[in-house]
Amino acid sequence: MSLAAIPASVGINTIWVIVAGVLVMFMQAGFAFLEIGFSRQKNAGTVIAKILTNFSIAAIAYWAVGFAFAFGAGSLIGHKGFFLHGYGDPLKAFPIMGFSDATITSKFFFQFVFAAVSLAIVWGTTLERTKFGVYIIYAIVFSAVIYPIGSHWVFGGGWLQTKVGMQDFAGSTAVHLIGATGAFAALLHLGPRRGKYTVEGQARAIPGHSMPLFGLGVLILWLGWFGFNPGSTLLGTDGRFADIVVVTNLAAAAGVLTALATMWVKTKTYDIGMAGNGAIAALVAITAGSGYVAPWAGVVIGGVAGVIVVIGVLAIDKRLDDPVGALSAHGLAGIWGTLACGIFTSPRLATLNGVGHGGLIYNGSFRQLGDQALGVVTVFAFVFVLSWLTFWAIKKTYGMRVTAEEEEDGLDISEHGMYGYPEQFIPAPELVGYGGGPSRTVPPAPVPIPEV
Amino acid sequence: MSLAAIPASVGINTIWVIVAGVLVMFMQAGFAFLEIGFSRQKNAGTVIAKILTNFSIAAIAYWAVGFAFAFGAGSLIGHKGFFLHGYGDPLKAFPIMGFSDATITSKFFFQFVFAAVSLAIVWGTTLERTKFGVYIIYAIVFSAVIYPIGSHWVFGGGWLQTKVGMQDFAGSTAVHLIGATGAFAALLHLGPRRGKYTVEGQARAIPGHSMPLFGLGVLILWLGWFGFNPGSTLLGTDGRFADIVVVTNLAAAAGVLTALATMWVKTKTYDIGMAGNGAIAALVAITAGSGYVAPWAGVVIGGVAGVIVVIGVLAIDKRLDDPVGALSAHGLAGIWGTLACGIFTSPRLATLNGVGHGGLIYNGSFRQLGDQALGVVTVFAFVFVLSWLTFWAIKKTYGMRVTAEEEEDGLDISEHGMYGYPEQFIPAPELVGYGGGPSRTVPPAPVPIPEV
Amino acid sequence: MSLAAIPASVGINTIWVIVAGVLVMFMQAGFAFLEIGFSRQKNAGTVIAKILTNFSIAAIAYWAVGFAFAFGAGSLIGHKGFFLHGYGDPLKAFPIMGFSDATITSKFFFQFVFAAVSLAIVWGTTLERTKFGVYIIYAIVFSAVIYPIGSHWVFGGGWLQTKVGMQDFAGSTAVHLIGATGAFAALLHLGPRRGKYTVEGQARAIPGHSMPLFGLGVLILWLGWFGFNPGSTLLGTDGRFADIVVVTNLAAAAGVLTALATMWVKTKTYDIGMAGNGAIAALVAITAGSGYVAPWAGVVIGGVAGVIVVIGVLAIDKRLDDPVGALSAHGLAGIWGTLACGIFTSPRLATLNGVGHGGLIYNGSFRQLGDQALGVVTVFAFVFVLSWLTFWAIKKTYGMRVTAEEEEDGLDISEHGMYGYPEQFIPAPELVGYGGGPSRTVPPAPVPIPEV
Amino acid sequence: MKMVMAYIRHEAFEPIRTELLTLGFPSLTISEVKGSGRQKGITERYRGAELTNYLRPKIKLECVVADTDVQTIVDTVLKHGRTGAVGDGKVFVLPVDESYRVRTGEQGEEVLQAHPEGAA
Amino acid sequence: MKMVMAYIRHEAFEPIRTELLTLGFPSLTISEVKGSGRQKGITERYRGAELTNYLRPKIKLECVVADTDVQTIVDTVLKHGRTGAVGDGKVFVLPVDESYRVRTGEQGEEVLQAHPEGAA
Amino acid sequence: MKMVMAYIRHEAFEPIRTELLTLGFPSLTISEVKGSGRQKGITERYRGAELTNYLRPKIKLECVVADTDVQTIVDTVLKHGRTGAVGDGKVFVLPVDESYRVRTGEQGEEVLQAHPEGAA
Ligand SMILES: Nc1ncnc2c1ncn2[C@@H]1O[C@H](COP(=O)(O)OP(=O)(O)O)[C@@H](O)[C@H]1O
Ligand SMILES: Nc1ncnc2c1ncn2[C@@H]1O[C@H](COP(=O)(O)OP(=O)(O)O)[C@@H](O)[C@H]1O
Ligand SMILES: Nc1ncnc2c1ncn2[C@@H]1O[C@H](COP(=O)(O)OP(=O)(O)O)[C@@H](O)[C@H]1O
Repeated sequence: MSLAAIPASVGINTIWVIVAGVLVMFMQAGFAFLEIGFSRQKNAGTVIAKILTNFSIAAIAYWAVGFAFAFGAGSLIGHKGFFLHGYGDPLKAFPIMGFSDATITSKFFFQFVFAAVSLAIVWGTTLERTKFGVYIIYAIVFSAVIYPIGSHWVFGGGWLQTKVGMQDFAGSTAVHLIGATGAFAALLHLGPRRGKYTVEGQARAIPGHSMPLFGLGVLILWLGWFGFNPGSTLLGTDGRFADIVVVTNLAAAAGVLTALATMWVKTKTYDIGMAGNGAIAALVAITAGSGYVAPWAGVVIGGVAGVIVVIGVLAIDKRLDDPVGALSAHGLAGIWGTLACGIFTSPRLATLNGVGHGGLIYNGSFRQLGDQALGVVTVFAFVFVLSWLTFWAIKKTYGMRVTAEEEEDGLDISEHGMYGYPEQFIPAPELVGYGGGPSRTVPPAPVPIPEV
Repeated sequence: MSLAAIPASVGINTIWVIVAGVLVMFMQAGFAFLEIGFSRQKNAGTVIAKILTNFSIAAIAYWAVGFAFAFGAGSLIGHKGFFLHGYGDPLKAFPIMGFSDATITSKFFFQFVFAAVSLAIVWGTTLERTKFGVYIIYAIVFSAVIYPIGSHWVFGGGWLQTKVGMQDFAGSTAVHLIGATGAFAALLHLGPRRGKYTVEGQARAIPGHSMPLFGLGVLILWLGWFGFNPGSTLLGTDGRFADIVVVTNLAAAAGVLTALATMWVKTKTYDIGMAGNGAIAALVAITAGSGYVAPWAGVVIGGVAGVIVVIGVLAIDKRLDDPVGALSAHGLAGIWGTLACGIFTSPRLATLNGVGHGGLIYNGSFRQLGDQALGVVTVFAFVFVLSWLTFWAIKKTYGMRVTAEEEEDGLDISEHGMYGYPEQFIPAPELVGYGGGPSRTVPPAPVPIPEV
Repeated sequence: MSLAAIPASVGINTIWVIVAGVLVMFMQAGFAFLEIGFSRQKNAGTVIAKILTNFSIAAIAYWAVGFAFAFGAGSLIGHKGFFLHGYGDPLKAFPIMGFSDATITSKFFFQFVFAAVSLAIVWGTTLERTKFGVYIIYAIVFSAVIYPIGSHWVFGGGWLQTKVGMQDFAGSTAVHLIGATGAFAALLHLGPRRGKYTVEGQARAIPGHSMPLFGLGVLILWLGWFGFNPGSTLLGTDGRFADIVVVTNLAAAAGVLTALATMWVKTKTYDIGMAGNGAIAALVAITAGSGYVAPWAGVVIGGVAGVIVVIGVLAIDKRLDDPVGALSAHGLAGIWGTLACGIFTSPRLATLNGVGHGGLIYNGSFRQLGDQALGVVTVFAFVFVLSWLTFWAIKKTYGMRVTAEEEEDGLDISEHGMYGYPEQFIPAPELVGYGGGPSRTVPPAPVPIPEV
Repeated sequence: MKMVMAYIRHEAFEPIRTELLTLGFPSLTISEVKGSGRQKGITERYRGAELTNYLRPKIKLECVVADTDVQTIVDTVLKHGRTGAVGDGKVFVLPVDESYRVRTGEQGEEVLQAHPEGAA
Repeated sequence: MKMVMAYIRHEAFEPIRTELLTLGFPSLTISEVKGSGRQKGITERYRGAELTNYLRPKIKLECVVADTDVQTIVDTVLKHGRTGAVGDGKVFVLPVDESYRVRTGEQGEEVLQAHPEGAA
Repeated sequence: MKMVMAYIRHEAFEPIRTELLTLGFPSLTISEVKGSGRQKGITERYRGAELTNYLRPKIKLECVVADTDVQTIVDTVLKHGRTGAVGDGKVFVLPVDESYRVRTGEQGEEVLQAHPEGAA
């Protein structure tokens, strides 16, 4: 085919969408290290196996059916593009993304990494006690059915977006709340880690083993968000995505500072974990509004999210064992961020995006706020019911959690056959591979060299 | 707005500037892990809190006033675009960047991450003994006033750039020397870590706890520099940024090899930390010249920087406790790199950039070298005085360093209430959350499931 | 020069090539952490020094001569563009890349990072016992001669590509097999680590010290592959690279799942390391076909690679000590991936790329398969002989491995003078820098402030 | 004076420490040890090869008391250390000739255990 | 009853443990210690400054047995612990007054070492 | 023969080791332990929940010497171990029946401490 025939916009838009998608893909490492940092040494390795497995399952399932359900034409559910195949004209087959001439494969990749992010969020509540198979089974259901349908309604061209006019630019609800809702359902069936609550029901601290690795996770997530929100424009040509980069970053910054301050007021210490949670919560909150609000509003939305996540984590911890604070950082903040559009959306951007109307402070009307609330409630209910039932079925058949003894030994050794940090657990003299006498300490002779 | 109306260059340039800016943003993780690797276990977590807090403060302060001071029109100080608001035509409001049609938000983001890098450099000398509040207070002053004014002079359209013709393509002086100067001022007020010097004044080794994490930091910084220098073109359309990528990489490579060799000559070992410092120093040094010199000159500049950093670290360590070698890697190397333009700048590139003249070896004139020296001296003096006074005020009021006991326990526990690596400090039996009898080791019952 | 004169395609293509190249550059961190995770604590730091040194040597050597040998015009060996200098019209000087108008510096950088990847692969078999100098010496020979010539034949415009019509889109053979062959030659001269095999010749487990850091490496490599394969188009304008992103990701996902399943069948555990090896092997395998095969074929190729790597690692481990499984993940998988083109290449894409023909399943002909096999055999033979002789010479003169005692103490302390994790080795009381009496525990006085 | 030296499970320590404290024995020292006994080992798998550990982690508790207090300490340990499963550990009593308090240089039995307020 | 307390090299432990097991002494405890003696220290270099460690890692082995078995244990340790190079370590024998098995509360010599099947 | 067993602060060790070395006692062993005594514990905060540690890190020093040398060792420890603050630790003296040097198999008092040159 002659390159000349292709307008420059195809290259420009496809590059931007792929770059953004690659940044979002890397968020898998962010979630992995956030969870690893918040896990104990004996449960650090399993997170790697989980992330790799879940990301892979999502890749296959979303390619096979998920994408078609999520972005194929249709109001309740899409039904074009299974296996990314035989969809005819992509601009018609996936109408909601028709405004961008980025190649369909780039759009598919971008939407797939979103699905993978949502799935990764689910497991934040389940650390250190879950049977590995649970991840496998639910991952299939989630990335093939639950997420595609839920996200289709919100930003795949479904009824909430096109009929109700719910605003969710990059997925505070469609990605983060959906993930957090699955996390909530899982937790209800799973129960807390051994030792999290005293026999009297008092919450105890089970500190994660590495704040540095937690921090690595947070910084990678922050990085990834520069693909997550700005990439959702699916357009590079107009340079508008840069505005979204700025709004996103301001919100995150505000979230860190308010979370730090709130925690300081409560405990007189500069809580490392909460600073990170503040960033994540703010990023989650601004995800919906990033394409709808002004920079100053981003600061407000992020700042409020930083307070919400601290109060949420402290309150939830009293009854529910959510090791990374996913319910607060992705759930509560996701809800706040979605509702915030109803308050702060600028009429100009609502028109530009062609979804919904300006927010409360601009036109004094609660209409958009109501639409946002409707969206939150329906999506939560839909995902919660399906997830609750899925986990219920898993619990009844395969089981949800490892035995008390396996939990005590740690998932790395009991589920994966080896510690994540072997030298922290295996007695040194048992690792040494040679006896004491000098005679036995000479290195084995090199293998004889075969003829070539 | 009709996309057709927008020239392709807007998308191309904005994408490049944002991609470069995102790479530079990730350098925060690079600085974090370089510092973490060079800290002891008991002070590893605090670095995460510091990076998140400082990056956030810089984000708000630079948005509010910093950017306007740094890039708004004006010779001594800029004064347009506070809160990135009401600046009218961006090409006129921020004239020095007017040659690029990348969106103003992309330019803002790119310049903000530079400010954040400069701030991160400041703290290299202050590890393991500084009160957390010091970071907060100085971060505000630095990112709102000190850095914006200093960088305005050098590459924001200020007098050094436009009147003197000082050459500093991406900030050997404007970013790195400014940061290192703040680091120097802080160190003078702070003093060394306990145990760094014997009572006889002999320097002792206080090894950082993780060379792998240090290496992660170095590799991330190297990665980020591919945004830092090439991004400073603010143009993607002409593809010239690729030349800068090559010069930058060659310089870094030379720096690693000369640093390694120099250290080998001195100690007969392949020093891991110095290999990394060599890379950083070379990258710092080539930052000024990356847009002005030929590839071979990049090799020379980087190679010399690798020698400078080793000699600098060994010499400084005898009297000043600079845990990561920031004074050498960012200070001395920054000065060298800036002066090097006066020697190696190719007349062709000087003309292309429209700043200053060719270097000594091309035209035998010391003029450019003199201009470079003038720039180094004024910027150092300006930043040193302001920083020294700021820290002096902090010391007199809030105090600079934690108590001897807090320092001994480590900043993680004393400032943040929890260890960065809890399992390395908390006695194992005190972490276990359940008593000995079998009766008490059954996992707590799952929380009753609420009706939905 | 007037920007208007430059077609948009130059900016678009150069941006894409540089972005891809930067992603590939970051794979150095991926290899570093994959190796670090699979090393014991006492040998973790040396990997950082090695990666920095080797990457730097490759940068200088490939710039000086490597690139000219690899991509300069010529059938057996290229000979234009030494020091990236005096090559005249780049499109003619490096004809095989003439179809893209990305700047030559961007193409050079992209090809250099490929060379660096191939070199990094070499050392997978040599962990924990190799003298540091071996890395330095071989790195020069490899990046200046061995890799450039080998890769020239396969995708630099050499005879295998232009005369035979061997298909290797991004280097399953040209990069991965070449690296793995060097690794094989090194291993034959090196022999296993002490304690790897019992005196009876039984293989023992020498667990790496950190699965989290191993996982970080895998995730970074996966990320980098989105530059590695799609970047090999050297074109951004047509958006085709996005198709390659999708094929690559599907293959990797399949590899993780089949490796996990195969290992589960064998050991009834979810092996963390093998899940990662499965991803790498699949990515290696799809590297050749990524530009030639359909998505479904990518799933097959990756899935088979996941099985191959597990069986390969388990079999090889019985006789050869390959700590990270490089021989299987890069060697066997590289061979499989190259041959797979002979089976799955779609005629349409063969024509589009202008190399070779469709695969067995499309046209029932073994011809392409034969050409692929020919390529694999010649490249392996060429690289093996040169590498074997190089290592033989090194062994005879400088020596290949450290002494038994140095190996026992670990390479960090014996080769680099300091542990990678000092606090895991140095007795705590010997790290403390101050005596017991209160009189001696006051912090040293701050250094007197010099006049400025 | 005797040193009661006990090898116990991790979970057993907290209850023991608490009761000893209330009984007026705040002073004791523990360390992490690895022990082998009747308890079965654990086998790891790594890339196909196997590795068996016959040693399991235990806590070693050392508490020096006056002869008259030995039985109290032993009984407390036995009481809380017992799960009934193999691996509960052992308690040994060793003779001690002399004791000193570093802070004061005091010598003899009175330095062994701090007074109640000392439990602060 | 005696406690055989030995400071040995890491590599020496496995052979010792194995032989003790076959001799019917499965029960023992080890811990990681650092020792100084005749063995030379090691010097580290870090960014120009030096740091010398005079302490080298050793394994401390503790095994309580009946008086009649002491010599067997000592001989086994000496046999496998010896490389002939400085740093091989030392073996000490300390008196033990009493022993208890936590699991059962049993007391006296019979609790010291598990029966052969106990070696499982 | 006696074993001097001391629980001391980290900072106290180096001065003690150095003086013992000059006094001709190069041979000793230390290990990291956690102790509780009069010294107050430390409280951590993590995501709202609290965790208190009553155990503080200490160094355990073991040095076996001839009866005649016991006082020298004890005095050296007391001298350098004292800060006067709670938490300085304790020193205990335990009887030792027998000693062996693994390297040579020698037995008895002469194996206890290396000769001066041994200090190398
Ligand atoms: N004779 C002994 N000498 C030293 N340590 C012992 C001895 N007997 C038992 N131990 C320690 O007690 C722990 C538990 O002993 P074990 O025999 O497994 O339990 P049980 O006493 O219930 O059979 C062992 O792991 C070891 O650390
Ligand atoms: N008198 C002693 N008290 C305590 N530990 C000792 C004593 N003598 C030796 N050790 C321990 O034995 C180890 C080896 O002793 P060393 O003197 O180095 O070997 P050798 O006995 O071969 O000269 C030392 O590192 C130390 O841990
Ligand atoms: N009776 C004892 N048995 C075992 N260890 C003890 C005993 N008394 C003190 N220790 C050890 O000595 C350390 C310091 O004792 P502590 O009572 O805190 O100091 P002080 O003796 O100044 O009151 C404790 O942490 C503990 O490790």
